[in-house]
Amino acid sequence: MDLYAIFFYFFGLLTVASAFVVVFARNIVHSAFALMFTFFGVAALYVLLYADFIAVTQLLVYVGGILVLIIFGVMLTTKVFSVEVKTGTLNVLPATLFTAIIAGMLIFVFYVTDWNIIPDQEWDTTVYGIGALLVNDFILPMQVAGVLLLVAMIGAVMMAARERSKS
Amino acid sequence: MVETLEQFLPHPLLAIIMHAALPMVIVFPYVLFAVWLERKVSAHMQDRLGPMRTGGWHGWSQTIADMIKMIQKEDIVPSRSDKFLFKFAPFLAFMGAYAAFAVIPFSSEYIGAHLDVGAFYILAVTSVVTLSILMAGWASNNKWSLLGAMRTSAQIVSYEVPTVVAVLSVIVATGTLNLMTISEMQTGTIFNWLIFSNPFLLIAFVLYFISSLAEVNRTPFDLPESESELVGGFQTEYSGMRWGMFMLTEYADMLLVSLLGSVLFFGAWNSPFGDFMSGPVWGVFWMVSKGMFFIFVMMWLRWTLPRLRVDQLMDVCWKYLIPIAFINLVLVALWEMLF
Amino acid sequence: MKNPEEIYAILKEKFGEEKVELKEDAKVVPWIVAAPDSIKEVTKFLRDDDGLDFDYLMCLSGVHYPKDNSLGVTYHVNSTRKKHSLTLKCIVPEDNPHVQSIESVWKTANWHEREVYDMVGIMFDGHPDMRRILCPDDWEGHPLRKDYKVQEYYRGMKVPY
Amino acid sequence: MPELRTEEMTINMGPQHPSTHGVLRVELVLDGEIVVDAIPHIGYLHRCFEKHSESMNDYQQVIPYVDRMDYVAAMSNELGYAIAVERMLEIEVPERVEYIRVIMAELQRIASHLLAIGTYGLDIGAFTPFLHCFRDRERILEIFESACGARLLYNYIWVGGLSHDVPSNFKDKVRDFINYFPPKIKGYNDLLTYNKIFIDRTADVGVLPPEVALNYAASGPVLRGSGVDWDLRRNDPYSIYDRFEFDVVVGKGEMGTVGDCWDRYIVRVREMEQSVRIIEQAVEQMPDEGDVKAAVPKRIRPPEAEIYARTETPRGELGYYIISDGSMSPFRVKGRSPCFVNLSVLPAISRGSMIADIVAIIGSIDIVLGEIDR
Repeated sequence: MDLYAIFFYFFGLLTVASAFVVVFARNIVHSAFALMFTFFGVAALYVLLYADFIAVTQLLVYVGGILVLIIFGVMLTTKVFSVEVKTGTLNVLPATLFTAIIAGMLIFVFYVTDWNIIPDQEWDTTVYGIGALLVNDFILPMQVAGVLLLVAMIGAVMMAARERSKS
Repeated sequence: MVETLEQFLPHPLLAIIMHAALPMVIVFPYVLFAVWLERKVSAHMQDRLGPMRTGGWHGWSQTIADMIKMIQKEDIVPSRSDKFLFKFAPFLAFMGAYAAFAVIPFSSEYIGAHLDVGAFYILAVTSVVTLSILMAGWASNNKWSLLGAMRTSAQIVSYEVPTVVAVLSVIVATGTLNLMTISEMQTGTIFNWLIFSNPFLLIAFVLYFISSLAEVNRTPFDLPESESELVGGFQTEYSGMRWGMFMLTEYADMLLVSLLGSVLFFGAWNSPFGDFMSGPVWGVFWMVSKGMFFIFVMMWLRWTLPRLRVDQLMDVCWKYLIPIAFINLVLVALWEMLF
Repeated sequence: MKNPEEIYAILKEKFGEEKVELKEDAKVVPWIVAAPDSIKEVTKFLRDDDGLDFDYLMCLSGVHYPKDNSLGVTYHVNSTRKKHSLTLKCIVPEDNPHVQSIESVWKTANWHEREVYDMVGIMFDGHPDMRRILCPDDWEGHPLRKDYKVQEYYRGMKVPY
Repeated sequence: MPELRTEEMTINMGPQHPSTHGVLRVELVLDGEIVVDAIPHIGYLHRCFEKHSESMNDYQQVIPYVDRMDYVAAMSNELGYAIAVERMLEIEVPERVEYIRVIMAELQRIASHLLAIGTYGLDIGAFTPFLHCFRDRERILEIFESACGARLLYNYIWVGGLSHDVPSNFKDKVRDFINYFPPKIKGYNDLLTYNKIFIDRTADVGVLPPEVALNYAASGPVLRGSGVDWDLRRNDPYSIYDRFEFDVVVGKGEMGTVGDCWDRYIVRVREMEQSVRIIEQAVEQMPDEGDVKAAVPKRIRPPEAEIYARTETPRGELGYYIISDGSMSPFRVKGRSPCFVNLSVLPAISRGSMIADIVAIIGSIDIVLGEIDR
């Protein structure tokens, strides 16, 4: 087993195990922190796929942004000042059905897909390619996404500002 | 450099671990030195002498003694805390800080990972420190700690924006995210350094320095700890070596932003005298001295300025730094296009 | 600038002799004794009257007089503009110590009255927050009474060390 | 849009908190970082000063207890008590004693204000001014030490005089100090007072309007910071303060509103300058020779009387209400402590500010818990 395989299995295991913790932890703060390891594992898997830019973006967006937001949300909405932030199990039957359907679809896709093993080669960095594509071929979607985020941000500011002026 | 190591070591994995551990050789002694220096700098600014006894000359081994003391201390975990997260947070914090050193080019011959997205990577991976602080604050089960943790996250998340935009100005000017390439571009005399190549990069540096102060929670932005208000912020309940880990993280973070600043603006490992005193070993020297200089400036500021209030802190970021940073980014780009 | 006798003349005219009384034989400075159930009116008048203009309550102290079996509250008031000061007293019996609160006249009386309640045990009627201030809330007795005996145990701890 | 539901949070500041200047506990009700209510709880340092005094066999014996009220301005406490008892006894103290007392009291005022502005800087987050203040306070403590051997609790000013005479080089030492000190005040101003961040943190924070200040009977720098021109040294002169020329410093709202934290702070800084002026005059006028004890009987037995005597300590009006029943031990000694009264203003001026402002407000009131709890 070469180093690549060791790293792959290590990070794969980390991702899956922490994903299990996310789902099964009784304490939602624990879930949130376990999610961080899932994101890490995924980022590492991206690295192993020579997708360094995506990996770093994964870290920046999910760990630095979304996860902090989630933890903030968890801390601000529930009773913050006790460690017992417990979650119960709800809607067992619909959830099982839903998960089963998704799992079935995934397994189906695995079997149907024609997997090609690309011969090992020296991979070039992806940054320049992504950059060029973003500002040439996909300039419109990128701009639209930017405008969308701007609108969302202004909306958030408006909500916060209204809250303040009332008090 | 990994290849060189592989020749001497029985297994390639060992070589990789060795390679990854090399920045420790700089970070650990640096932290010991920096804590001592902080004491001395503060002492001399305050008409005192600081540590004078331990080890003889100007108390040089004071921090070593303190470290030994801290390791021996009883490991106190509050009974109502979340034990696992409480114990894990300091290590996660240091992991986050240390992981960022992977892409710092310490000399022309040594860089942990020759990553093409180096600058981007540093910004991404330091966000782990935010998480660990949130973790520590929440797990302590102490209201002051949680307030401190909340403040920290709000502060770091906000100040990430001007930091990123200031770094982006350099990226726009150099056209690469690879820190090694950026360093190599500044080889030659002092005038090849990026800070002198473009007047707007000078502004970018000032922005970078201010917002990085906030990123590493130093005065005047040390609200997360703010001893006089929040007792100790997120680290109130910590003691012994776990507290020491946070201390280590803080100083490692300081070194990190200082090194990044010198890579992006001050010629990285390049000697200011052109070819004189340059080379791989001198490179480490120049890199560390530039970093130490900025750390000294940080200490200087810390012992001079009072602390901002939390709303003023946000004002500084959102009303001043971010607009200036964005306008500056456009100006940097314009300058690069025109000249 | 008015001396206590002049102030007393004004007060006597306003409230009558049964409400206020002048002690002229006192050493150093004479004082005025007011009835406990009218102290609020008296102090309000002292504060609002243009000629008196007492805007500053310097001190409010509780005293135990074991000889007469009575408790007293002493008010030292001062006028920063008219530059005169006055000592005012309320005497209440030990077994029914109730005095009107003057918290609404001078806010500073709030803590002073709590302290007097804590130390001497005078109840102030109309006080918004009549709690002990220096001793713990569940302390027994009022320490500045002359016949005060320290309690043996406080929450299982021996008190007289 | 549905209403965002927020909860108020109660948090205990103290009794072990670095910025409550002792064992004060403030119960804060917070809405986020905004303070909805601040309720001070005191009494953690209650040492039964008044009860102790009543059980003393002699009026002189109360003085060490008086020292321990405001333990950073012990001289001023002693002076107030001595004056109160002397007025009851109707005795005059020698000229030289009066000068020494004034010099001591004013040096003590400088020392106390140095501590106040130093720790205030510390509260705001500036560490360096604190140690600079301590460096200069040290010089005053040295003078005290040379006079009475103690550095903090002096037991120096006695009823009818002083415990013993000052050393022969006392005048030179005081002169040295008043030459050394004024340039240092400029240093503090450069480092802290006019620092932009410091001004931002203190101006318009914890505004105490003059009417409210008077209604709460605030005194000292807290009252003067609100722009009320009231200083007992001038308005109700005791000792020999009517002989000296000095200005009463009041807050003018230079950086924000009248009565904000910055005003209370600057009053202390400028008062130090005035104290230096008083000391200068007192050293020049002070007679070199003379007795340091009045003709006081060995056992003091005042007539059956009562007195309320007040003096201006660094923190404000310190009043002693002493009742004598004609015996050797005091019948009742009440200390009207300035901090006790000044602190009661806290809830009124801290509503609507932020946590960091609470620290700034408590610091600007400059409390000493030893005096609040007695």
